[in-house]
Parts: sequence; C-alpha cells; structure tokens
Amino acid sequence: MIVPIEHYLILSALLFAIGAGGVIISRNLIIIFMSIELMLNAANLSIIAFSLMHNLMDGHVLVFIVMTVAAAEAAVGLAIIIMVYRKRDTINADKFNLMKR
Amino acid sequence: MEDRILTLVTFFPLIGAVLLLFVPKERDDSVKSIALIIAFITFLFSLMMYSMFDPVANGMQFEVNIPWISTFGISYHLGIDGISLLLIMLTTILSVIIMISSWNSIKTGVKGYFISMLMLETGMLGVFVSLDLFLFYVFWEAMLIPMYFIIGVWGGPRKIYAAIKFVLFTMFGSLLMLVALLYLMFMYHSFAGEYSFSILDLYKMPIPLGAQTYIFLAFALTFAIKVPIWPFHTWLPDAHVEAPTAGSVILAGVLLKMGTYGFVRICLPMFPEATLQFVPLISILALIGIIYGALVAMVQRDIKSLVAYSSVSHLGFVMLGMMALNVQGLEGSVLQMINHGISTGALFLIVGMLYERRHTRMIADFGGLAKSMPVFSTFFMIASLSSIGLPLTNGFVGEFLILLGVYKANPVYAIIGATGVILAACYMLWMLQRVIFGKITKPENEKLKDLDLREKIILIPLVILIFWIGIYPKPFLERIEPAVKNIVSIVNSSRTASEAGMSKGYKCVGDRCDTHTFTTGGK
Amino acid sequence: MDIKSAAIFFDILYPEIFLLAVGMFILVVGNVFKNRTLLAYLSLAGLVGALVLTFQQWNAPQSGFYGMVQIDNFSIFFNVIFLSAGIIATLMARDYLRAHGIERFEFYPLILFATVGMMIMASSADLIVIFLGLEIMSIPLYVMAGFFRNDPNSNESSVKYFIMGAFATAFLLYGIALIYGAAGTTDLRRIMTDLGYLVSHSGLFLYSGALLVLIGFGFKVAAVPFHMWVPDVYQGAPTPVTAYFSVAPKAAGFAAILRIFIYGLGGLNELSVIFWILAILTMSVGNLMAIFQTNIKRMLAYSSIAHAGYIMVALSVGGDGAVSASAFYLLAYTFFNLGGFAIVTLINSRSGSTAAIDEMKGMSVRHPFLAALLALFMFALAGFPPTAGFFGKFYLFSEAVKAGYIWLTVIAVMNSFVSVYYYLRVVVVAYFGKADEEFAPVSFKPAIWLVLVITAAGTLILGLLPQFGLQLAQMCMFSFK
Amino acid sequence: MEYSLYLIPLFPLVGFLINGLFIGKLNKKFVSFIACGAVGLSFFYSAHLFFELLSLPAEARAIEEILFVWIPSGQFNVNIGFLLDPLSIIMVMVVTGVSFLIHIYSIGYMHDDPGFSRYFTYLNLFVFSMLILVLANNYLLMFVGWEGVGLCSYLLIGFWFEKKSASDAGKKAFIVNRIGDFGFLLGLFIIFWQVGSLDFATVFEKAPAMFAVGGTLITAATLLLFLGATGKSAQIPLFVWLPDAMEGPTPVSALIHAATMVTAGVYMIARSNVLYMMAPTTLAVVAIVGMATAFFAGTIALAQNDIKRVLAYSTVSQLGYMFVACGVAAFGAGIFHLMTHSFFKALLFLGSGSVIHAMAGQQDMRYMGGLKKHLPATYWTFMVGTLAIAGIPLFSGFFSKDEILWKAFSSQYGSTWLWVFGVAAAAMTAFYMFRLVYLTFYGEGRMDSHAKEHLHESPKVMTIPLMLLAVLSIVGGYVGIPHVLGGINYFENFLEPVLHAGQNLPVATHVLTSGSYSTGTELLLMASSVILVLLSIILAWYLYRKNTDLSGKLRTSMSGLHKLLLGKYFVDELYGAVIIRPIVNGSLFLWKIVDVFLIDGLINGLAVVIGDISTGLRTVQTGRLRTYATIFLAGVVVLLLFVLLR
Amino acid sequence: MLLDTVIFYICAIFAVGGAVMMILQRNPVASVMFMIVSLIAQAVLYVQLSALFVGALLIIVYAGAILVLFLFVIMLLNLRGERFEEERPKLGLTTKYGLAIIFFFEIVIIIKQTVFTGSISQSPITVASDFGNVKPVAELLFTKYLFPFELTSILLLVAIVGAVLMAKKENNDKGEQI
Repeated sequence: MIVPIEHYLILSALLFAIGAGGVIISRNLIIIFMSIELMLNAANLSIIAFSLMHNLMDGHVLVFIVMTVAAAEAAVGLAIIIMVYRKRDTINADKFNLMKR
Repeated sequence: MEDRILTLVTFFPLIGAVLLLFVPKERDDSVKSIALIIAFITFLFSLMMYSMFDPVANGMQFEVNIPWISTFGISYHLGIDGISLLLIMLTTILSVIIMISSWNSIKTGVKGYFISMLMLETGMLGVFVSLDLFLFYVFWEAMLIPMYFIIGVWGGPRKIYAAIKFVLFTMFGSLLMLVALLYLMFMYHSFAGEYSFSILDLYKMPIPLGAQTYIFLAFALTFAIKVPIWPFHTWLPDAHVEAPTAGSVILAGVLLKMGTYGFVRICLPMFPEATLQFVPLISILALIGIIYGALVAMVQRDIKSLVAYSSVSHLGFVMLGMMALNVQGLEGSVLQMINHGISTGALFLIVGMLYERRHTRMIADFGGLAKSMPVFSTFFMIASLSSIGLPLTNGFVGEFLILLGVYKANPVYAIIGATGVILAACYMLWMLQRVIFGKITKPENEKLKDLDLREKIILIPLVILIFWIGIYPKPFLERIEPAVKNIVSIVNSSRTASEAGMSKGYKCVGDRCDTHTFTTGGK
Repeated sequence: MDIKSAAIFFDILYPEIFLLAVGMFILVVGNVFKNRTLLAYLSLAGLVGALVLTFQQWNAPQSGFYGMVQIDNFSIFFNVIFLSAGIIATLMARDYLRAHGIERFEFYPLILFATVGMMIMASSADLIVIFLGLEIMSIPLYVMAGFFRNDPNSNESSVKYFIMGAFATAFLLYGIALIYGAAGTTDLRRIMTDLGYLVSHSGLFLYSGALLVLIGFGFKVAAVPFHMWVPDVYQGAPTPVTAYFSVAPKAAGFAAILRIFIYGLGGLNELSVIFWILAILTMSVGNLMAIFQTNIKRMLAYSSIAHAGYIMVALSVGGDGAVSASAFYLLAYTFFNLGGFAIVTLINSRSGSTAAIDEMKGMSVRHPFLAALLALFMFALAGFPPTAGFFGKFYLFSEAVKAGYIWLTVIAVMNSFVSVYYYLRVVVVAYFGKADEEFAPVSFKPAIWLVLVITAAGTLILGLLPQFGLQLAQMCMFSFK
Repeated sequence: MEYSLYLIPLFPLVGFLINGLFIGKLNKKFVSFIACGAVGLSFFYSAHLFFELLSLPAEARAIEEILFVWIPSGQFNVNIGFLLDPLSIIMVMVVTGVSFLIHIYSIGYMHDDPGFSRYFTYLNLFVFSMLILVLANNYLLMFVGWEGVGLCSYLLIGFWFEKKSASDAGKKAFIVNRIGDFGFLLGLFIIFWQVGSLDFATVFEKAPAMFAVGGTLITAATLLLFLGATGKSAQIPLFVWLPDAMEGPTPVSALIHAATMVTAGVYMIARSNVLYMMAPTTLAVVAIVGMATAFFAGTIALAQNDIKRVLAYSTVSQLGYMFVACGVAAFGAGIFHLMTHSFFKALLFLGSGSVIHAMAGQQDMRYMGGLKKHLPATYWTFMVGTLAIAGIPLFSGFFSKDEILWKAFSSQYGSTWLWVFGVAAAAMTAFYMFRLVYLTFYGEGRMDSHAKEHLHESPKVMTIPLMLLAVLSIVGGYVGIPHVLGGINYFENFLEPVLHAGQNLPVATHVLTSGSYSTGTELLLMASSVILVLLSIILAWYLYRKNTDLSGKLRTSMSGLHKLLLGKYFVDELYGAVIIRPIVNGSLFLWKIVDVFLIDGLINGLAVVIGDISTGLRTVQTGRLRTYATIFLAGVVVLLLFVLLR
Repeated sequence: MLLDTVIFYICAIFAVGGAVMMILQRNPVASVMFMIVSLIAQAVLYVQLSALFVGALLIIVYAGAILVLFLFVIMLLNLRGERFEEERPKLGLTTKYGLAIIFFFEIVIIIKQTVFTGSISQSPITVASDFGNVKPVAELLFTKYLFPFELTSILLLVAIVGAVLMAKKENNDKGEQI
C-alpha cells in the first residue's frame, strides 16, 4: 500500500465531477443516466478507499448495498426511459419541456 | 352570568352563522330574518352587559381566564373596560342596522353574505374583548376573512382589486405584529419565568427602551395601517368605494376602530416609553392625515370616496387626541371612535340608499335631491353636520375634547388640527350643495322615492345617538374615564420615571431590572 | 460476531412488516381479482392497521438491529404523518384513477412500499439504512409520477423526477462516503458521541459530507436551488400522486434531516448558516415563483417549496424546539395541503381538465360548500388564524424568535405576506367570478368526502385546539441524546 | 328663587320640534301660530324676568341656573347652564322682541312660499340657538349657540336651495364662520388651560390672577376670540359672507343678518370685557378693525344697486361701529348701538322686504322709484329707519352712534383718527341711505308696466311690525340719553355690574378716568358730526333728486373707482384666487399625484418589482433537465464554497 | 512499490479517460463501452485497495449486468440512429464545464485540507490478510448489516414491480390523453 489514499480520493472526486459534468452537458437520457451511475461509482471508490484507511470493512458492505441500489435504479430508470421513448419517440432530454415556468 | 356574558356576546353571532348553514339557500327571507334576529339578540345581550357594567369600577370587568394553549401560556382571557364596552355596543348596534340595510341590496349569495356578516361580527367583538394578545391576534386576523369576502363577492366593479388590497395591506402589518408578539412572549418568559400572553401581565413587564422601540414600531405599523394613518391609507378609499354599503359601514364604523383600539389597549400602556418617543411622529402624521384627508375629500367625485377620505381625516383626529396622552385627549379620542362609527356609518348608509335608487354615486349625477327627497336630505344633512362636528351633535364633543387635550400637550398641533374643523365644513357642505341643493338637472332625479319605513328605521337610531352623545355624553364619558385615567397614569408614571433615568417604574442596571414596583392601578 | 444476536428484533418492525405483507398480498392477488375497489380497501386496511400498530409503540422507545432501527416518539410521530398521508392519498386516488381509466392494481402496493421506505427513513439512526429507506421510498414514487402512462406530462414528470432524484442520490451518497471517511462509521449515534473528536480531526470532511447529505435530502424536501424538478413533476404527475408527493416524501426528507442534523450532527453549529441561507432562498423563490402560476398544481408545487422554507427557518435554529415545531408543522401541513389537493383532484377528475386555476370559476355558486373548504385550505396555507396553518407558523417562527433570529423571522413573515396574494387568487377565482360563469359539476364520491372531512377537521382542530397536538409534538423526541 | 331660565330657549325649541317633526303635515295657520306663539312666549317670559331682575338690587342681578353636566372629562367640566344678568336680559329682550315682530311679519311675507313650514321651523331653531348663545353661562355653551346660529343662517340663506347662488351663499357663510370658530375654539383652549374653567363667573373671577395683563397668552386668547367675532359679525377680513347672505328671504336678512346673529360677536366681546380689558393690544386691534370695516363697508355701500346689498354693507359698517366701541373699552356704548341698530336695521330690512314684496322680487334700485305713493306705510316707516341710521338727532341711532364717536375720541384707548373716520363713515351712511330712499321712493317709477300694476301696499301683518319697529327706532335711544344732553343714561347704569367688572380691575381703573374733556368738546363734536351728516344728505339729494345727470357723469368720470366699489373691492375674487383656487388645485394634486401616483404607485411599484423578480426567476425554469441539473450543481458548488470559506 | 504507483496511474488514466469519452460520445453504444472500460479500471483499483469481493462484484454486477442492461435497452429501442439537433443551450457549455471543474477543485481542496490525510498517506497500513475477502464481508453483511441487507431485497422487489409496470407494453391501456 504505497499509493496514498489521497490519490484515490482525488481520482474519485475527478470521476464524480466528470459524472456530474456529464449529467449537465449531455442531452441523451441514456448518457445522463450512465453519468449518474458513474457518480455512484466514484462515491463507491471513495468508500473503498476510506474502508482501507479506517481498516474497517463496513465500507465494503456499503458499496455492496450501493450496487444493489444502482441496479434497482437502473431497472426502473431504464423502464421509464423505455416508456417515454414509446410515447415521445425520443430520448433527447431537452425535448421534455412541455411543462415549464 | 358575569363570567359568561362576554363569551355569549362574542360568540352568539358565530352560533347564528353556523345555524344559517343549515337553512336552505333558496329561502332568502328566512336567512335574512334569522340573521337579523341573531344580530338583534346579540345586541340585547350587549345591552344586558352594558347594564351590568359598573361605570365607576377601575380595571377590567367580566374577566374570564381559561387556559387554552397552556404550553405557550395562551389562554382564553376576556374582559372589558369602558373603552371596549362602548366599542362593543357600537359593533352590536351597527350589526343590527346593517342587517336591515342589507335586506334589499343583497340579491345574490344571500346566505353566504349573512353568514359572513355574522362571522365578521364575532371577529370584531372578539378583538374588543380579548385580554390575551394571542387571542387578540387570532380575532384580528380571522376577521379579515369575512371582510375579504364581503368586499370581494358583493362589492363593486373593482372589488377584486379592492379586496386583495385590503387584505394585503392589513396582513402586511399584522405579520410584523406576529414577530413582535413572539418576541414579547419570550421576553416575558425571561422576565417571569413562564409564558403568558395576558395583556394585563404584559403591562407589568419592563422592556428595555431599545427593544420597546422595535416592538412598538411593529405593533404601531399594524395598527397604523388599520386606522389608517397617513400615508398607509390608500387601501381605504378603494375598499370603501368597492365594498357593499353594509361593508363600508362596518369597515368605517368598526374595523378602523380596531387600529385605534389597538393603540389604546396595547401600544400606549405596554410600551409607554416608546410611545412617548413617537408622539411627535404620530402626531404629525395624524395632522397630515387630518388636513390631507380633508383636502383630498374635497375634490372627490364619488360620494363614497369622499366619505372614505373624510374618515382618514377623522381618524387623524382620533390619533391626534390619543397622542395628547392626557385625559381629555384620550377620552375625546375614544369618544370620537364611537362618533365616527355612528356618523360615518350613517353617511355610508345614506349613500347606499342613494345608490340603490340611482346606481351611481357620482356627485355630478345628483343635485336638487332636497326637492325630490326631503326626508332623505334631512337625514343626510344631520349626518353630515355630525361629521362636521356641529355642537350638540356627537362629533363636536369628541373633536372638542381632542383638541382641548392636544392643546394642553402641544398648542401648535392643536392649532393645525383645528384647521381640520374648517376643512370638514368645506368638503361636506360643498358635497351637500352639489348633491341635495341646487336645481334638479337630471330627469332621473325628479321621481326618486323618498325614504321608506325600513330606511327610516335604519337611520333613526343613529340620529338619536348623534344627538344623545352630542347633548348628554356623560354616560359615555364616565364609563371611558376610569380606563383612560389608567392609561394616562401608566404613561405618565413612565414619563416621570424616564425623566428620572428609570424605565417603566423600574430601576434597571444594564439589561437587568430587579425592583418590581409597577402597578396597573390608576389613581 | 454472533449471528443469533439479541439485537435482532423483528417485533419492533411490525407496522412496516404488516404494510409490506399487505403490499405483497395485493401484488399476488392483484392479477386475479379484477375488483380494484376491493384492493383499494385492502391497502387502506393495511395502512390503517399499520397506523394502529404504530400507535401502540408510542412512548416506548426501542431499538434493534444493532441500533439501525430506532423506534421512538419521533419516528412514530412521523410514521403517523406518512400513514395518514398514505391513507388520504389512497382515498383520493381510487376515484381519480378510475375517472382517467388508469386504475391499475400496482398503484396500491407502490404507495404501501413507499410508505415503508419513509417509515424506515424516519426510524433509523444509520446513514446506510436511511439511504436505503430513501431509495425504497423514491423508486415507487418515480413510477407513480409516470403512472399516467399515456399522458406526456406524466411521462415527463417521471423522467425528470427520476433523473434528478438519481442525481441527488449520487450527491447524497458522496456525502455519506465523506462522512464515513471522516468517522469510519455511518452510525449516527457513534458520530454524535465522537463529534468533538471528529470535528477537530476531520472537521472539513464531516462538514462537506454533511452538506452533501443535506443537499441529497434538500432535494427531497425541495430546498432551493435543488427544487427545480418540483413544479414540473407535481404538475405532470397524477393529482393524488402529487398530493402525496407534496406531503409524504417531504415529511420523510425532513424526518431524515432532523434525525441527521439535529440529532446526529447537532453539534455542527456552522450548518445553521447553511440552513439559514437555504431557508431564505427556499421561502423566497417558492413564493415568488408561485405568484403568476396559472396551473393550480404548479402553484401548489411552488407553495410546497415555500412551506419547506418555513420549516427550515426552525431548522436553522436547531434544538428540540426545532424538532417539535417542524413535526407539528408537518402534521398540520399534511392536513391542509392534502385538503387543498383533494379539491384539485376533484376538479382534475373532470374530463378535459388541466387543473388550471381558472377552472375554479363559479365554484361558489355551484358547490358553495366545496368553495368554502377551498377557501379554508387556502387560508390555512396562507397562515390565517384560526387554522392549523397559522398556529404551525406561529410555532415555527417562535422558535426562530426565541433563538434571536429576528431578521430571519421577518423575512419569513414577509414571505408569507407575499404568499397571501397567490392563495387568495384561488379564492378570488372560486368566489369573485361573475355568477353566470358556469362551473362544470364535479362528481362527489364518498371517499373524497371522507378526505375533505378529515382534512378540514384536522386543519381546524390543530388551529383552534392545538394544545394536544402540541404536547404530542413536544414529546416527539429522539429516544436518547 | 326659581327663575326657570331654561324656559326662554325651551319655547322656540318646542316650536321647532313641533313644526319640524310634522313638517308638511300641518296647515299654515297652525304652523305660524306655533312658531310665533313660541317666540312670543319667550318674549313675554323674558320681559317678566326683566322686571324680576329690575326688582333686585343691582349687584344681585346675576342669576345662574345649571341644568345638567354636559361634558365631564377629568378636570374639565362643562355644564348646560344659563346666566341671566343685565347684559343677557337686554340681548334676550332684543332677540325675542325683534324675532317676534319678524315672525309675524314673515307670516305675510312668506305666505305663498311652498317652504312655509320649513321656514318657520328654521326660524324657531334660530331663535333657540340665539337664546342659547346669549343665555349661556359658559363659553362652550355660548359656542353651541354660536355655531347653532351659524347653522340656521346657513339653512336660511340657502332657504331657496334651488337657486345656486343661494346655496352657494349659505355654504360660504358657514365656512367663513367656521374660520372664525376655529379662532374661537383655540381661544377657549387657552382660557381653559390657564384658568381651569370655561364658566363665565369663574373665568372672570380668576382671569386677573391667572393671566398677566397685556401678556402674550391673554392677548392671543382675546385675539382668537375676536377672530371668532369677525367671522360671526362680518368684520374684516371675514365680512365677505354677509352681503351674499342677502340671498335668503328678506325677513331672515332682517332678523339674522342685521338684528341679532351678526351682533353676537359684539355681545361676546362685551361679555368678555374682563379679558379684553387685560389685553390692550387686542383692544387696539378691535378698534382699528372695527373702524376699518365701518369705513370700508361704507364705501362699498355707496355704489351698490341692490337694495338689500346696500343695507347689508351698511350692516357691516354699523357692526364696525360696535366693534370700535368695544375696542375703546366702551362696551356699554357698543351694546347700546347694538340694540338701537337691531331696531332700525330690522325696520329697514323689513321695509325693503315690503318693497321687494311689492316689486314681486325685484331688488335692483335702478328699476324702482316713486314708490312713496304706492307704499305709504312702508315709506314712512322706512324713512324713520333711515333717519335713525343716519344719526339724525332725536332718533335712536343718533344717541348710540354719537356715544360711540365720543368714546372713540375720548377714551384712553381712543384717538382722534378713530373719530375722524367714524364721522366720515357716518356721513357716508347718511349719503347712501338717502341715495337709497331717493332711488326707491322718489322720482319716476323705472319699473316696467306690468310690475307697476302689481304695486300694492303690504298686508297689515307686515306693516304693523314695521310700525312697531319704527316706534322702537325712535324711542329706543331714549334709554341711553348721554349726560351731556341732560340724560341719565339708564342703559349704561343698568349694564354697569356686568361691563364695569373689567373696568374695576385694579389694572384698568385708569380707563374710567377719561373725563378730562369738557362737555363743550363733547357737544362740539356732536354738532360737527350732525352737520356733516346733514351735508351728506343734501349731497345725496342733489345727486339723486336734483341733478340726476350729474350722478351719471360722476359715475363715468370715476369709472375706475366706481367699478372698484361696485365690485366690492374684488375681495371675493381675491380670496378666490389667493385661497380657494390654490386649495382646490392643491387638493387635486394631493389626490391624483400624491395619493394615486406616489403612495399607491410606490406600493404598486413594489408589487411590480416583486412580479418582475418572479418573472425573471421563472425564465430559469426552462423545463429542461440539463438546466435543472446545472442549477443543482451550481447550488452544490456555492454551498461547498461556504463550507470552505467558513 | 513503483509497480503499485504505475498500476494506479494507468488505471486512473483508463478510468478517467473512459469516463470522459463516455460523456462525450454521441453514440450511446460507444458510451456504454467506454463506461465498461472505466469500470474495469476502477475494479483494478478496488483490488489494489484490498477490496477483492466488491471489486469482483463491480465487474460482475456493474459491468456484467447493469451495463449490459443498458446495452439491451439501447438496442431494443434502436436508439443509435437518433440525432440530436443542436439547440443553443441557455447556459453556455463553458459555464457547465466550469461548474464541474470548480466542483472538482472544491473537493480536492477539502481532501487536501483535511487534517488526517497527511498523517496516514505516508505510513503504509497493515491490514488483515483476509481484508475484503468474501467471508468477512459476508459475516458483516449477515450480522451487523442484516437489516440493510433485508432492505435491499425490498428495494429490488419494488424496482421489479416498478420496472414491469413502466416498461410493460399494455394494449388495454385505455387512459385518455390530456
């Protein structure tokens, strides 16, 4: 264990920021969703790093649970995307602006 | 009976309103009759209360004090002194009168209208009987709602604007009052170690001048908007003009008095030092109101808004007299509250009768009514003269006492204020001249029916009161006097105390006040 | 570690388990029974049963599963709110769904599951469990928002809610990661105990983690600037669902916030500034945006944002008072807000309705009683006495004043002043329109009557005789400190 | 002994109530019977009281009766109470007496008017108010009467309310009076807060101790009261209402605007003589204002064509005389002139009323002439009045006017200038009165033929009061024949207990010691004024009888002056331009600009600003997910920044 | 020692590069592929952090299941063809990138400033040999974390119900359009 934990944390922050950037930049619902998944993963990476740092495996359980959550979200999220695509024939996030102001 | 009479008087109209809910809405006449009977019985109850009232006793009477929200020391605390007594009487009398006056003028939503009116009556009475600040606030706010509907549903063409303006103006102040109320609550807690909203308890609390100033301002702003003191008055003409006749009567007759009542009941005795600080400001605003209201009233084209602006002027007198902080000024001020209710109420009723006949209130549409409607014109004349303050009418006694008291406090104010007496004559007489005198120029005015019996019944009690108070005001004045003396003594003791470097009768070192020598009892 | 640890008590989870069981039962029999009404009653029975079970736990704090489940008065008070909201929403939903031809049996289990999620959120002292509770709550909500599958607005609502929700979840998770990093645990009790040490050693992690967690829940309670989804989602979702959204998840979010920030991280005084800022932003933006809305659902959405702001006023003060004041307010808010939504549901059940405010025109003539109730709820929302809205605000603001946050209170009060304008506008439309304006009749069903009666009674009773509710709210404390 | 003073005002009050409540339901006979009977009863009862009073020793002639407490407020206590003393009994007698005659006269004069019963109702109310005014035992009750008569004046001037000019005039009268009342009220405040009471007895007893002689307070108080008097008694600068008041029925002009109400100011000052004696500055002001008014109004009267306006300005002028008397501390002389004036001026007005009655409403003298033969009774009685007002010896006016002129000259407070102007005014009075007589009764009739046929003497019910008043105009002066002419001046002696209270003040004793002038001087002055008066009568005769062309020429050659006089110095126009228009325009400004534009604008502006913010915020709500997420992230960034910068 | 560092940087570059490429792709299929690249790189880092079990899970569950699900959906809906016409975004791209970058630096500052980082990153941590293995993690999962574990099952149930409800093609959906 030579690489400082700090590095992992910064890497995780970078991934999180990229994910966040992806959400706000992308127009494609699928890519937006994947960016969110990336953010979850980035958070996971931090948790793993912290686990090692604290020498506690609670973090691993946490990550396990997060993955389940991610899976559940993915299932529902993709179902929703399918539904809206059927209705609107697009997954361009910008098109979904019937309601505003 | 002693301890229930106030509850009875206050909530009887509400019971009536609930009762009305179960009357089928198609049966307009039963709705009207029931509402009238309820209002009348309330009036009888209030008469009973009047007869039970001990005119010479000092302090609150018929007190009731039942814990309500004990967590915050909030209780159902009622009680009246002479000031509230008269305002209650005014409210119950006017309520009966407006029930009759609305008999024919309200054609749609009759049931809702009378329910609102009865709820409004409870709200108004509640404000006058509350000795718990929280309860006071609740009634104060709750009363807005029926009034809002009365203006907004049964009002004139710009009713929505007027109704919303009315609520927003009033609400603006009262929300600040809420903050002050909360502040006061915690202040009392740190003073007495327990919560209490009882006005009587709060009288006893010493408040450092700095905090007092802010709390006073919050309360005063609320009341000032309600009164309304210039420059917070612009809601009034709109509300008056757009409200139905009965709404205007209640608005002018009672609602405006809540502001002045608030000053008398809360601001003066609770924050005497802050009051003393603000006497010049409020007096000057009141003076501006007197003259400004009169001048603007003079050039109005609509009779109702003329009367509305005249209210601004008259309420200026009330405030001016109050700020004299002596017995005459305050007593005149309280009496003038009643007087204004009677004479302006009568004027609004009269304008309403005119409106029912011609569906216009523009001065230019009238002229020469004295010929076609002599009885009407006589009543109009009497009400106007009372509004002008002619001796032997009620207006004179009030205005005279006010100016007398103000002269003692500050001659310059009295001199400026007295010009209002001249101006009142100007706008009222000019209006009378254009409305009831002169030739009949409009053919529509030739065949106007004179007052019928119902309308006479509405106006006669008011005319009797106009002369009664004008000729023999003693019964009224003697009931007001103990209460007024009480307030004056509180203010004066704080005046002498503050001159001696103390605060409200306490010796205060820094923020800590340790000697408790204050008493509410008057001399 | 002993698997048969005495820490595992399923009996303290009876209400949740009961709800789950009913939910699953409905799922199982849903495809068989075509009688949806029966299913609705079944789910109602489940909610009521859970309510009864929950009541039995009052004043008997218990904990289990290694402290991950905390049953205390706090959680029970909130559970009651969730269950009541669930009951009312179910009652509203049946007729609405039928009227729009979307009466699918999955709806009821979803409400039940979401409620379970909320209950878990309120009764846990562990960030992981709270996080899971949040997810269990959120996923049914995403689906319910899109329940009107043929309606593009509903679709959009679902997508927006889902994407923003997931986005917020990511921040929440990152916040939990940072807190975990700082504390080495997600157990709030331990964090609370070691707070002094943690602050001095890894304070910044703790703060930033707490902030991100706050943002995650701030999203659920619609704190500005994390509120952007609210109007769109509320407008698009089926009306009973919107009603449910406006109350239950918000209450759950606040329950979590209270548990985490008043209880666990209560020692982080600096957070108060954050709450202060959020409170002002939330109130002001919510109220300002609501002014010109023409759709009543959207207007109520902004209004719900503003109400979250009022609650945050108390949160910025912190302490026990804040807990009971917010709890009381949320309870009161449940009644009058759901009452308002019940009427909107009625309006919205008519075919062709888009829930525009103008659709209320002439209501007072056709349905005077309904109009009176509408006025009651609007006045309660605006905070007029003697409604629950007033006393709730009184209590909230009193906390702020008590702590000397006078200016914050003044701003809050000015905000409720602004709010008066738009609430009154609804009343204006319902009452002040010309008498000849035709109001298409609405069809009253017993369920909606029941809802109206319950909510109106709650609004008035909590306003006129708040003493009992107040005492309950003051007993609504965390089990240990 | 019980005097039941309240009965005096009660009778007319009852008359008012009966006629007023049943207005339009009673027949004319009954109405007139009630109205006249009420006033008659008052008159006879007060006559009875007069003799009761005479039977008392002089120093006991002050009877005070209190009915009930009116306004009690702290240390302020005012009663409804009456005071009968020599001063008030004289006023009561004059008021009831003249009123009684005029009531009777009115039966004839108003016979065909549709507002007959309304007229008598108002008239009774007026008598009631006037009696309250003169009988009050305190300033506030006096003020009640004071305003009450103002109200009646308003109602009666505007009696023919359909005429715009009439209701205008009524309004003007009321408002101008109100300006005076404003001063009156403030005066009362000073008195009350200094003395602690408003009762006459207490005030006059305590005032010397409470006020410094000549001090600011007493000067201010008396000046303010005098402001009230100028309003009521039509003195400069508030005289403008009186000429317009002639829009009312002529008997009203006679009663209210000549005989009784307008003299209230004089009465009030005489009543307050104690206070005025303590304020020499005020006395000087009163004298100067009075003289200026007398002179000024006289000049206006020279050029008027309306018969009633001439009389109106003459009233203003004569009232000026009374104030001069008060101003030189000769209160008795003032009251004396008040009494005689009320006789002859009532006579003149009623006479002019008879003329107008005969001329079917025509009031312009340019269309009259030669009425002497048509209206003999009117002519003769009118002539008596004219001689009395002109100050021809042996007529009442001579005695009273001469006493004023003498006091103006001789009193400590008087001066030669006052006398000079006084005599000039007297000469003018004689001139315009004879001008009036010549234009009206002499020469050729200038009316059209229709009107000529209509001419007739008035009925008995009108002429008999004229005759009675004519008698009074002659003999009324004999109660006050000055010592210099061998009289004993009963009048002054009778009033002495009241009026000399002030002069008995230690501070004011020197006033009485004015007898440093010889009787010769007095006689000389008297003679010179009589000669001047006679000369001006001759001038009038020359201009309007002998050489009528000359008056026309004179008019054209001095057209500027004539226009100025005819236009009453354009005071009304001046007031209109300087006071009324600015106030009206200012009020419009306040309403339209301050109220609607500024205050409401400010509030609406605030609402607009809030609305704009709202609209601005709403543009952010684009409905796009990306925007939402961006703002979310921005929020996170900003809040994290807070944490970092903590 | 050096190897660790090299592996870290290589993985880091892959993880970040994959992530960046993922969000910049127009084609969702390529996006998924880059995401998988990033995830695998992260899995290596997990292993490097002694988290064998979750590292394996990441590959199996995330890359293997979740992302394949994405891929399925993309294929199912045939989304590859969709062109997104350029709309001028309200907020400029720079702002958005800027926000993300600021956010990153904020977190970096937070990490850097936190007191304890300096102290632990220098000294190597000695951990138990089975740290992060299946058994100890499983022990935790079924004892201390039993309750969350149970909850995940509810979550999955809910997700299934929701997904079915949403994605199910239902012909008898007779709901009216608003």
